[in-house]
Amino acid sequence: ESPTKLHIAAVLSAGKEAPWEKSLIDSFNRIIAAKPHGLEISVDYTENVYDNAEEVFRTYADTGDYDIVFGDTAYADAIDKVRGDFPDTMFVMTGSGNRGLGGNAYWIFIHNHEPTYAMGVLAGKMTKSNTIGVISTFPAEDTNDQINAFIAGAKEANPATKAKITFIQSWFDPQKSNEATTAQVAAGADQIFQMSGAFEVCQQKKVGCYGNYIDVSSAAPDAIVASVVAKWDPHLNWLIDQWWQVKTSGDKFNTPTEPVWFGWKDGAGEIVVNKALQDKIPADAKAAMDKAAEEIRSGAKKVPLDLSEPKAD
Amino acid sequence: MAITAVMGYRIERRSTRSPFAWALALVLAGACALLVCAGLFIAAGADPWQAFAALLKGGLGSKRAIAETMVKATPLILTGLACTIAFRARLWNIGAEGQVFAGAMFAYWCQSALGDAPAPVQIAMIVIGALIGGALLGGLAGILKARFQVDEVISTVMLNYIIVYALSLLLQNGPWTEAGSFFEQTAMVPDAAQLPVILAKTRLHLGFLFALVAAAVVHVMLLRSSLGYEIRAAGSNLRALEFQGVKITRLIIVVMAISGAVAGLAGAFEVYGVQHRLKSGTLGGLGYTGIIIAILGQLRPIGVVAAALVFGVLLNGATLMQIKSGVPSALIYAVEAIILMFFLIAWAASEFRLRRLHHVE
Amino acid sequence: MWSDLLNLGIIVSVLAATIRIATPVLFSALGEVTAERAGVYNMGIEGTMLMGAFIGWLATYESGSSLIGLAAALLAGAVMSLIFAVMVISLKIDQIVTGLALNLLGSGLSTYWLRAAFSNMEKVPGITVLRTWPVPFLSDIPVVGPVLFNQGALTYLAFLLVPVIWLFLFRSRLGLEIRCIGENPKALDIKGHSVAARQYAAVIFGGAMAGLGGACLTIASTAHFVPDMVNGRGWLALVIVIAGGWRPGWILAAALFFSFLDALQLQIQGVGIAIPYQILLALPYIAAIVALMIRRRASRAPAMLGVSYRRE
Amino acid sequence: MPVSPAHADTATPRLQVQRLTKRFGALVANDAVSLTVMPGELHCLLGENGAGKSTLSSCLYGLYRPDEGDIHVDGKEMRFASPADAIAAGIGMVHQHFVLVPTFTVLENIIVGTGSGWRLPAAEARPKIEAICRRLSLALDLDAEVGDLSVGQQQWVEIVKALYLGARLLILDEPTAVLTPQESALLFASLRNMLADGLSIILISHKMNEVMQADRVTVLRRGHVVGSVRTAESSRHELTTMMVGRALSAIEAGERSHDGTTILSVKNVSMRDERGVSLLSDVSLDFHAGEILGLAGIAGNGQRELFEAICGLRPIDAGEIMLEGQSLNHRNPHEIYRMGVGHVPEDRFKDGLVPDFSIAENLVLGDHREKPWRQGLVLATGRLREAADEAIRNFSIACNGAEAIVRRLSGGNAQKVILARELARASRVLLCNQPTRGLDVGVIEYVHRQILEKRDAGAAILLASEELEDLIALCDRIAVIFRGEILAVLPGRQADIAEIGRLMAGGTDMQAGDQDGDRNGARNGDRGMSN
Ligand SMILES: Nc1ncnc2c1ncn2[C@@H]1O[C@H](COP(=O)(O)OP(=O)(O)OP(=O)(O)O)[C@@H](O)[C@H]1O
Ligand SMILES: Nc1ncnc2c1ncn2[C@@H]1O[C@H](COP(=O)(O)OP(=O)(O)OP(=O)(O)O)[C@@H](O)[C@H]1O
Ligand SMILES: [Mg+2]
Ligand SMILES: [Mg+2]
Repeated sequence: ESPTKLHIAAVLSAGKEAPWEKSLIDSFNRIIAAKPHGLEISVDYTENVYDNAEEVFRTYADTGDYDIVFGDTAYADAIDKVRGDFPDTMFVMTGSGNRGLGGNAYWIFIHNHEPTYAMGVLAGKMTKSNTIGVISTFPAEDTNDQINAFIAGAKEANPATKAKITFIQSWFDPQKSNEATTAQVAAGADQIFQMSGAFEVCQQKKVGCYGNYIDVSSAAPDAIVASVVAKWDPHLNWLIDQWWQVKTSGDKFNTPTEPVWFGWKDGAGEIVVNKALQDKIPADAKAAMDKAAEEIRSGAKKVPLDLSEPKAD
Repeated sequence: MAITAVMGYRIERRSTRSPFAWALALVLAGACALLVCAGLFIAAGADPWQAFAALLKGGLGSKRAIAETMVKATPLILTGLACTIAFRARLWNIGAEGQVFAGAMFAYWCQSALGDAPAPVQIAMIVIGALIGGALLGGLAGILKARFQVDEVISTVMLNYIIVYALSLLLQNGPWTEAGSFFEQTAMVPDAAQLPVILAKTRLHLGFLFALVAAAVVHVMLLRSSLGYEIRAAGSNLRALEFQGVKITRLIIVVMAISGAVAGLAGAFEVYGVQHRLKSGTLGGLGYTGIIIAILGQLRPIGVVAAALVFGVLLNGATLMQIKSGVPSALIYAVEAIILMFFLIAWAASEFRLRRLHHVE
Repeated sequence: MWSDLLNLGIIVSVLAATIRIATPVLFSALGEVTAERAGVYNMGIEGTMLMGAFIGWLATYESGSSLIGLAAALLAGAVMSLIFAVMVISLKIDQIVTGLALNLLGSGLSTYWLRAAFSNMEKVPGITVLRTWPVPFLSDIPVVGPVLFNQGALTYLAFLLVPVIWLFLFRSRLGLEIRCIGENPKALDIKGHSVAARQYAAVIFGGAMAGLGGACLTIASTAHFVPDMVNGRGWLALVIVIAGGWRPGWILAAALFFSFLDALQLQIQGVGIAIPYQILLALPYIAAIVALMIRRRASRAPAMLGVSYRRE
Repeated sequence: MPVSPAHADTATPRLQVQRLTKRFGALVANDAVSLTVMPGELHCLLGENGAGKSTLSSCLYGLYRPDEGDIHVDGKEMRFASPADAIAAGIGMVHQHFVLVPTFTVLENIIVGTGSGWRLPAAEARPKIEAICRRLSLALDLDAEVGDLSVGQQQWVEIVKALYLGARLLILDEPTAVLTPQESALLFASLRNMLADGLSIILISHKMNEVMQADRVTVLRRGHVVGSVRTAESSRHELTTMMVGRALSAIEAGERSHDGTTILSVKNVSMRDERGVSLLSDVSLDFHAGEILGLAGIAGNGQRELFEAICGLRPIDAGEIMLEGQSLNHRNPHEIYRMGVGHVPEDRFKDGLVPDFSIAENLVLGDHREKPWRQGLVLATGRLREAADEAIRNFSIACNGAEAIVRRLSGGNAQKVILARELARASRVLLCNQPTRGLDVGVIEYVHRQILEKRDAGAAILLASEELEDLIALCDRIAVIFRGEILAVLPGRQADIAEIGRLMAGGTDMQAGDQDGDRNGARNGDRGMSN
């Protein structure tokens, strides 16, 4: 008989308020509402899991109540040590810092470089100083891909564009992030991709800013041009399909060792333009972005996945 | 302090601390800490009984839970000992935090240079590397204090930040970065270099035994050896020691280096016993918690082991508590602070007593 | 690339950022120097700032008023340091240990509270950040205007506090008594004045200032509170007090120096100069150690700093 | 000559204490003490160490609250909750140890804690203080930093401080312990002026010549009042017997066993501090076997530096120190002690002892790495304890066993622990810097006997003391040190106190207001900080 219920334990690396986690939670909520395979899905979250990941995974698996233990960051080491003891549980890890384990350890990747590229096109068109900026926390594959794509998009739209990049080297320092923004503005940047999540300077200086993971328009309504939103829906659907397939066929979990990721055309991502500023965006800029978006989604344009550490001009 | 008399009683400082008063104060402090924590649980909308039960079950509920508690206690025993050694000499080494990193880094450097050596050689190298790494960073703070009169509290805190950036430099697109990765971590260490598990089906590794041995060694060193004699003397009256021709600058550097070396072990054991690779971020907090452990352990190695095990239960139980009752595990850090504060208050309060006045106005 | 740094606009930006970055540490350092002049070494500044940042943010959010937020931050800092004061002044518990416990308490409590209070919310709410207050006319002066007179109200307050604290410590009756306690508390005690009362006042004032310093990081800077966002600024305030030789004017200079390094490293990255930024980020900490090596600590420290006073 | 107040016995007493009792735990520091002080009276409190004199003063000054008993000031019953109440009642106190802020000016030290409002009360205070100084014929520079003043000057600051607060009863706790005989004499002259103004003074002193200048002496023993007598109707001998509870025999130094061999020689030694100020200049001294060489000088004139130079604790800039033909230059203190040198340092708790260690542990301080105290890698605790038990017996140290923590010992017993350790080392040379400071006559007698025994055993001894009478009684020769220079070496037994005193002041007569009478006084500032 087919399962009717699906219990998921979601292990979050940060607090629920972090944009990354928020995008995941939003996706889970949509999936719960959509009831794939008619499943009654429930998700229990636990926050701030980092160095005690192994015990968290084991504790969840040990209760026997959860079908999927879902981790949203680099949990390969932890999962590797736990998965053998729980062959009937699906484990999930996400993004960079992992390695393919196969079996019941599923690896998904959120690559948002495609919409970011299109957003870069918008920024390239919008910049008057021919200088764009990116402010991020730490360099890593899943931020590098976006930074590189943003810069590439901007350069495609405006080959004269120069890029500034600042890593603030902290997950939690809004003041520093704001000061980095100020510094880039002083250095001439007028379109800034704000990946470390502080928008006060954007708002005060009315600098065009771009958000990541979630729609940040409300944080600086006068300054945010657009945000790329991470959509985990295709990944979650794929995982649930896999789980369903295993549970209904009686097979063993057997995932490839390569990470699985979905592109824009599959719905893994979105650009949200700030409604408050919509009218101020020049039509040609909007058109260039829409055109790039269309080409990417249709497959006519391939955005290379560049994971190398981005370099400033 | 003004002595106040209330209803014919007066609070007075006693000349010696009575064990009874100390025990009583400790029990009261424990009760107060529990009450405050229960208040915090309730504030978070959780049932305190359920939360406490989950905490205990997670920390002590099964063989695996107990082993895991010991795993958690291992680095804390070592950082607690590190702080004990320094604090006994009244050197406020706040740098166990950074020395943990230095030990792990130096051990990694030494071990990765070895290649395919047999396991005992690898493990010996890890221990030696960790000791040297921690000693170098601790000794540096010692030199800054002894030769340049830089307050060790401040210098060690600054070095804690600096060493973390140094690790980041090595890990981020640096020589130690795992090939093909941009994540701040090294590759997995080889199996031969991993500390063997000493209890099947758990993560309890050899490092725990090493930590217990370290506690015994530090105990003997402090109480019986000439160096321990000098450390204790320095903690009581540095000048008298200086008057006897003991080289104080050398003593400060040696004590800081030894303290750092022991903290360094904690870092290497975490990397080679638990994490199995060196990454930035997962070693944080061990050193700062070590300070609390040292104080709770009354600067005695046996006390340190006991305090570390108690904290092991807390840290380990917090996982289940968070899962079961939804109490954010961040609470544990507040709980640690609250326990420490009530403990300190109990210690201070047991020096006082209520005395009936002979002469009541 | 390096020459980009010499562009006037960039220089102004670095200098203005220096002043902004200095604001929170300056508040904390001025508070701390008052406590240290009274012989109390409050090492719990980091945790106190964190509670100030959090409570200030929470109160601003709940009340919608930054002023109430600031008052709450002052109060939070005062309460934290009251706990500290009871432990070290009345119970005579070691100041360093108590300070460390306070840091841990601030960090744990603010994170826990944040999580507990907003765990069921869709999104952690933001607050409206205080705007800058350009001083009329003065802010129009080239270079000097944008650097000095186009700042937030809290920044003006912090800088104003420098001469005020100096006047208090060196030109007022109570200031003399506070300094006397730091040097030899018995000299005041035998004149029949309560040493403890003055130490309490100094420590609580110091804590309130640290709370305000923390609040600068939220109320005047960012819409959200994030765990552990003080990120070492409390420790830096302690270094600044030492590097400044326990004198307000020099403390201002030291605060500006460290903030300048920070602003500079952000700007170096901002103009796109490629040096490993870990080195740049470590620079203020390295500079702190070097500064302390040059200014030998023992020289001007209050003689009884960190020693609990007992009459016997 | 005692000054008799004209109106004694008739007026209301300035101070009347009745059956005052103060306990510290089980210890009764003051047991039903009664005391009466008249206006204009100089009243001396005499007693052994620990007899309860300082405790009584602290009760009178509101620092301690008596457990029982009454205090009347000018006929009114008083309850002092804090020194503020005592000050308001007109009681002033100069503490046994300086309570000054060395980094403050004289003026700041005097005005701190006075006045009201926000402003510093400096302007109003200055003329008042100047008036007090004039009355005492005192030239105090109000704007000088107290840390730069000589110890004597600092003592005056303390007195002016008390008078500025309006004291009518002044309690002086061992005020002359740090003064030269000339300074003491000046102080007493001023005290007489104050007495004539109607001020009452309670003087605590161990020095019998000062005690004899009082109108009345109250003797305390173990917290009890043994008696209260008029000095005019008593004698030194009677008073010491009352104080100690038995008659003391005068020390007979006896014939020295000096055979003339030089054991230690200090040749042309000079030393400067970090700022280049000379601390010792061209000091040359020979120390002979079986001889006690006295060192007289005002505190802070280089005595400490000389001791530390010999022990290798401070590097010398020029000259040479030889011990039986071996140069001590560039040797560390530990090596020097191992060569048979014992050193009783000036500040016993700061320099000589580890307060949290047991007696046993303190007895091996410095030798803890040597045989026989070390067994392999660890300390030989058994042997340590045996040695300690023996020392406790030999030196009659009052304590509860070898494991007793030194912090809890009284000053005298703590000194015995140091003596036990250093005498054992001092096979050749014994250096004693102020070994009897602050000790009572009973213990002093004991310490002196030990030193003499060591002399008779053939050691060379350097003894620095502020008690010139003791130096004269004990020493074979007396060297006088002034500003780091040896001004003269006089034969011991025949030395003239006045002559030594004159030399101690640099060969000229000291004025009370002489600012630079002691340039080295700055380094004595640390005494002012003791709590
Ligand atoms: N704070 C205290 N706590 C406990 N006991 C004390 C305290 N102060 C003094 N005592 C005890 O009270 C007794 C009296 O001490 P006090 O200092 O009054 O003696 P003293 O006569 O002034 O001696 P000295 O000549 O050394 O100054 C001593 O035996 C000492 O043991
Ligand atoms: N704070 C204190 N707490 C407990 N006991 C104390 C304290 N201070 C002093 N004492 C006790 O006071 C006694 C004597 O102290 P103090 O230093 O006044 O000695 P003293 O009067 O100089 O004695 P001595 O005659 O040996 O020189 C010691 O036995 C010590 O136990
Ligand atoms: Mg005494
Ligand atoms: Mg006394």
